[in-house]
Amino acid sequence: MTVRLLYFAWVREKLGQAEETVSLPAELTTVADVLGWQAQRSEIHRNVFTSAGIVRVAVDQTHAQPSVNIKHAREIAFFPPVTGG
Amino acid sequence: MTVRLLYFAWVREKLGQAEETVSLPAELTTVADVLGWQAQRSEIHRNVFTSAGIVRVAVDQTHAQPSVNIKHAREIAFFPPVTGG
Amino acid sequence: MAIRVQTEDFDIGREIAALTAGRIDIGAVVTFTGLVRGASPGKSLATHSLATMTLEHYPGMTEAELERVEAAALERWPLQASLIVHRVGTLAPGDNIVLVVTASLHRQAAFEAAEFLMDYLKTQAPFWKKEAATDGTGDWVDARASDDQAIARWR
Amino acid sequence: MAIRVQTEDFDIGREIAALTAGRIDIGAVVTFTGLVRGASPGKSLATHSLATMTLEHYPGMTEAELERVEAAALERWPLQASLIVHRVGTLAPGDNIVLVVTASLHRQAAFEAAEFLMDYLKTQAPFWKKEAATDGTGDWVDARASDDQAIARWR
Repeated sequence: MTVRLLYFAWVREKLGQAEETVSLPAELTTVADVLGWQAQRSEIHRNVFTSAGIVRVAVDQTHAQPSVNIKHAREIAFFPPVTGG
Repeated sequence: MTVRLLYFAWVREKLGQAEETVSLPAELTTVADVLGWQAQRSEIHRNVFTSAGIVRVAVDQTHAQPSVNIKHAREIAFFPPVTGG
Repeated sequence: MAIRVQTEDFDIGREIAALTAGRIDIGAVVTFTGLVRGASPGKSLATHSLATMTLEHYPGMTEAELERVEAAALERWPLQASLIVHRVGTLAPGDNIVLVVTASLHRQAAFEAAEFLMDYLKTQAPFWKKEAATDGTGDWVDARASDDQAIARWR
Repeated sequence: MAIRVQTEDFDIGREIAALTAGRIDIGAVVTFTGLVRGASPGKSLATHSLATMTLEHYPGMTEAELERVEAAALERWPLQASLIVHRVGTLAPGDNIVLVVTASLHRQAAFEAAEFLMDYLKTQAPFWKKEAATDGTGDWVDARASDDQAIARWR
């Protein structure tokens, strides 16, 4: 499955990239699975994605809890808690 | 005791006057006393001032309950519940 | 902190700019504007169109009361600035009646103080509204029980 | 009902005028404006002066989220009009960040809807603030627990 991954704020800065297009392993089915997959990609990824639950996820531009299915996602975004307003 | 009496909104319209200067009888000591005195001045006054508790009073530009002393008042105002804002 | 009673209209953008100009200690500004509606509460425009609304007040007491209201707000919330402007005279539907502005570090204080100022103003400040309908009828507006309920929550 | 994300400043008076022009069915307009403060929350200006604040957002999701927030407010309150404007890019102390405007028949709905929109915006809309201090330091602003508490009251 090919999907666009987006990164914002300090997640973007620490990873050194704003977006990438990847083929996710077929066995990943939920947001929690994708977070686990991210955490094992590199030392930097481990630091960013195991900041115990701090990184938030949006699937196709909608806030997504860990249990949300990502099988048909076209765009998955990773970011810290929002601080606008 | 000489005091200035002011009337606003429908109290003013029904009495047909905006203000008057009067000598209040010496035995009047509270706002309640003055309301009672007003009510017996004429048939129109009775109608206005016995509208059971609807007419509000300010003594020297401060909202005043019936028990407030008026012995040293210079200005007593009579008006309906306020409707600004 | 300022209060004004005037016949002229007010410019909300200009009032906010005057309160915040050159300041970097304000994080939140809340404004409330009250306007003349084209029909009385609970009446439809079709059957009871408003022609004008005339606001009478008690000069002297009005200013004293608004200053008391503003002082009471300052005792409860850390406001950087506040403003109350109330119009008097004859107004038409769509016209501005009242403006309240509050400025604080954070939004909760600014929101609460603005609501408090309006609730107090509605029940304490000596203003009275008289409506004239397009059919020639007209009368003084009655005080609303909901305003007395609103003020009770701050006690 | 409108939402906008922009780098330019906004003119509060003009925005209100655009919402209310020609209408006689609006009795109450509430605005909230958020501004950049000269110091971080909890830090004094003397020791930690802010040079700039940069706002990043998630184009596409921001608009979608603000539209969801506005629709949620409309479900709860009878609003005649509403507007959300949020700036992005690099701002200086004293600059406007966000504007929320709500218009209704009565003040309670306008006040509550404005507070609701701000509480949702603070916790749901994908914006992130990065501060740069005058001493060269700087970091991303942390989310505030008080914002999560504020949003909880609407559930």
